[in-house]
Amino acid sequence: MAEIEPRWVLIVDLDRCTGCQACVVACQAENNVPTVGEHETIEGRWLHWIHIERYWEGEYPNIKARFMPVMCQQCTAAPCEPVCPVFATYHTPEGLNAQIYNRCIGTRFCGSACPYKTRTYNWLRPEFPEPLHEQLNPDVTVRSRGLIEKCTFCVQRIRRIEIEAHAQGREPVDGEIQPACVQTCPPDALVFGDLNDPSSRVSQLATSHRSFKLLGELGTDPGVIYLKGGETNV
Amino acid sequence: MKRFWLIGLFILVVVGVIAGVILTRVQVYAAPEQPIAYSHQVHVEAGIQCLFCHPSPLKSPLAGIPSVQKCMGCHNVIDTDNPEIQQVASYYESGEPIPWIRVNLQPDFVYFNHQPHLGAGLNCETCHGDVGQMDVTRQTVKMDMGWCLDCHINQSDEKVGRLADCLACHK
Amino acid sequence: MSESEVLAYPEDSSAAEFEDRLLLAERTSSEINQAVLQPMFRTSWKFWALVIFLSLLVLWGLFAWGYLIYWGMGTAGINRPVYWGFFIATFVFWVGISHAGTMISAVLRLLKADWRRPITRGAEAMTAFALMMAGLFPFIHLGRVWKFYWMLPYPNNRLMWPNFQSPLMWDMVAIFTYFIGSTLYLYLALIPDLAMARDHTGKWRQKLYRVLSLGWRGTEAEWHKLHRALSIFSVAIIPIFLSVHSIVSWDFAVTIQPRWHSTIFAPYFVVGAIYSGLAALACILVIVRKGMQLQEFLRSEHFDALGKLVLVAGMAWVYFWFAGFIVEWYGNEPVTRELIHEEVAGSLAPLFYLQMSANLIPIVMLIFKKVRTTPWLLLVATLLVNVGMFTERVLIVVGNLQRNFMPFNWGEYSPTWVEVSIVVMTFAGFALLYTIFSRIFPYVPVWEIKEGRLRYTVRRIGRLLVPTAAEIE
Amino acid sequence: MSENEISLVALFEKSTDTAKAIDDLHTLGIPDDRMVVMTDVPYPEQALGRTREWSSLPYIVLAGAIVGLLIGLFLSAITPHLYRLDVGGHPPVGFPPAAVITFVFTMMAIIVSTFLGVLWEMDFPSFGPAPYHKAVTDGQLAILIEFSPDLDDKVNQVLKANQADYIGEPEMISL
Repeated sequence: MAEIEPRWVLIVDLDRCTGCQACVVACQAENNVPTVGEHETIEGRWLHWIHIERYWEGEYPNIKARFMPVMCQQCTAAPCEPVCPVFATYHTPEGLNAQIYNRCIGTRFCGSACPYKTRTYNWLRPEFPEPLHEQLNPDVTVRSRGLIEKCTFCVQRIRRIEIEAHAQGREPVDGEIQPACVQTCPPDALVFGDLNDPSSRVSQLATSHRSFKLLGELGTDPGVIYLKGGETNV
Repeated sequence: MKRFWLIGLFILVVVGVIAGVILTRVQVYAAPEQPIAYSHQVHVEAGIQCLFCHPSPLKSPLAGIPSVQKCMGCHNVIDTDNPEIQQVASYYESGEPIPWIRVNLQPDFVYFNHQPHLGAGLNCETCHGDVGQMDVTRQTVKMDMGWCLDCHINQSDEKVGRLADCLACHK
Repeated sequence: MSESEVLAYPEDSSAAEFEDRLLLAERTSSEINQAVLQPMFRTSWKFWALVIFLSLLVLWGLFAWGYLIYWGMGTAGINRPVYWGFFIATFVFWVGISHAGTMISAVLRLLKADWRRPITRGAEAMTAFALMMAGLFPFIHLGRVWKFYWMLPYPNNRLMWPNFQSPLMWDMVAIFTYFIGSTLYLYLALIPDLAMARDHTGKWRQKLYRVLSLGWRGTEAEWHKLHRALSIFSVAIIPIFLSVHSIVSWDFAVTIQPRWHSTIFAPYFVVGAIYSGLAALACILVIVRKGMQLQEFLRSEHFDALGKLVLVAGMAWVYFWFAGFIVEWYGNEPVTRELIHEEVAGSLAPLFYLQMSANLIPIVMLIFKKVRTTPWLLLVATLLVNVGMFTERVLIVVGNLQRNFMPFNWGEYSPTWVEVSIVVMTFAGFALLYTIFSRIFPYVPVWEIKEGRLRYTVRRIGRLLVPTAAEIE
Repeated sequence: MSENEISLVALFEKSTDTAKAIDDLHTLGIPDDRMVVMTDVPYPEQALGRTREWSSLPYIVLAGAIVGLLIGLFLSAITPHLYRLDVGGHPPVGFPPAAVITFVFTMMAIIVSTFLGVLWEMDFPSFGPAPYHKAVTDGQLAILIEFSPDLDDKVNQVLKANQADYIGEPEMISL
């Protein structure tokens, strides 16, 4: 184990994001996220751990689409954590905002408290239609109805790499740990790493003049850092 | 004394709590009925190591259940008259796996990995008991969260943060 | 019948007026007993029809709850971002209703206000039953209700205790405390009346009263201790009742959701609770008085005094509402602006104007003594208040969740049949419990009325006969 | 109640008569602890000529409050330390939540201890047979007296002189 606990952060480069939704699909596959169907989606009950928010800028015909992938921001001062009556969500030593599914009793208080509204809830019994049930990830809990789920930064991948590296007597190197979304992102808009390691790629990107934090004025100190610069995404 | 009822109520509450605690502690460790009367004792006494049949705990989350082929590797020649062995052979011929009943099962929401546990110096008996003495395998400990935490929480300060963390087992 | 219906004071006679206020000066003790006991035995077919109707509503609601548990929260109308809907709004409403019971009973007992006497029992029972209904909702709205025991603090092998930083934990503890407090308070004051009922009934009733009255004989020592206990209760329950609704408001105020995150929420909720609770009490008293023919106990001066309290609470509610609103309006932050716009001119406008009119019209109505002393007018006014306060709770919970910092996540909410059935179930359940209670337990606190009678004499001051109270409590 | 003592119950209409009768009985040498007055209304203390009873209820309540305070403190401030869950560097206990929980538990204990305390004080529930008269809840004031047989005539005299409606053996009623 490292002497200093890592602080996992995800860099989202909005200037590179094309809104292709590959990360959404990768996340769905990696984390056993159920699909809810058309009707429930219209009701506002879709279960994506990442959603690509699309905002329009300007007036027709000079109109631009802006894409912003929003996942759980893994806040350091998370509004969702203290309100959970059973510690189903809490802060881990490595800066993750953990969600323990089997501890969750479904008060949905965290969902109401989250300013980013990135927490999703299993409204009905999750179903995995025919071929999908064959591809469930054994490392990730299959959630039942009535509990909150959200982005975990693919903690099962972090742990697996750590255990393997540990067995080989070394520390994980920068870039070795990749959540499913980071691994999939075609334009390399997502970068994952340890902010407490000054030489890591995320540490360098985080100091960029383009970096900002979503709703930074709320003081939640998120673990997701966005980069946004000039005019792109035409 | 008419105040008896108060004392009676108090005793009832105390007895109730104690009975509840005992009932939750008492666990029936019944061995499940297996499709084939397999004896760990016979095999261990014949000198077979755990890792011969369960090969992968050192390098993967699961220890592994031996395939029917592996059984037949020996039982092609050993004790072929035994009706139980003939049953194994019939599974082999039909190409079906033996539907063993899993004894040490963790629920879906628990992530358990053999590798770091063996890497930390534990051996099989620590958790599974002396399987070599069992004719029919059964659990020797109630593998619940309290039992896991008993070990995980009594670690050195730099380790306990990670090991007693919920995310160590629940993901 | 028609005379008592109008509840008018007999014409220009000060003597008749004080006789009215002397709390049955001409009646003997045993006549009072019978006047209270007789309505309990008179059950017409209408009563049983009501009980059956309410039971059917409750059974239907229980079915809806089972359906909700079996299929999941998705059968309700809540969604993302409106994680909380009708369930929480009704929860807040019921907790609010429960507040008037102690308000009337404890505060007025401490202040030695005599007009409280005939209505204390009805108020305390209302508190207890409203809390029972409120207490259901935290369970109803849990996604996995079968795991609710994880919120209870007890040693366990998971080595996990509940999170006492969570307002839901405070909520659970506070509501449980308030429920225990109000039930024991109700019961303690009921003991002498149960003994009275024991002495004057037979069959199963006598057996029941015998057990419940715990062997009360009315000795001096017993009275002395009962008085002592009731005054301790009255003092202790007031901070509890203030804290309960404050804590309920903190469920909302501790989040950083705009318009919820407000320092005025706690007193605003408490005042709103008193407003709706007193109105509900007045409303219930009018109905019970009609149903049980208790005209001689629940009289115009009680409704008059209660109406004044509702009026004062209503004006306080307006003040607190405005104090919260003007700051948010002036602050003009983007999300708050959107929320306010949504309320006053957006999709929530019908609800908002319903809330405002249903809360403000009764205030205007209750200014007039004629309204306060005419049962049906009072019933209209107080029912309006409750419609208004229910709508207010829906607006607070649902209205503020529909909009948030991230416009991509804005949503709409509308309840489904499951939510409506369960909400109706609690209203029917409350009415059912209250109806049955009024036929099993003396609805009018007999000993308190008799105690009140001890206090009064008539003195002549100049041309007038004036009732004078002695300090005996 | 010893065997050779007589016990009587007398019913009165008016509180003034009752008070007078009690005074007269005092002069006969019957002390307060041999008399029980039963009413259907709480009369003010000393209205019937008797001294105030000492009550330990406030102390029971105080003890209850302290126990509640300690339980509240234990749950809100001590258990998070005993069962430490590392919450990423955040403190396990915050003052405001601990204050809320402690306050509520204190109040709960006050309420419960008042209730249990008053039942304890009254020696409730006592369902066994006890001397009682049902006219009490109909507004009669009853005095229950125990005295030695040699006072029999005088006691009857005193009671009659004070307009007792009824004088007789107390009925043992299982309440």
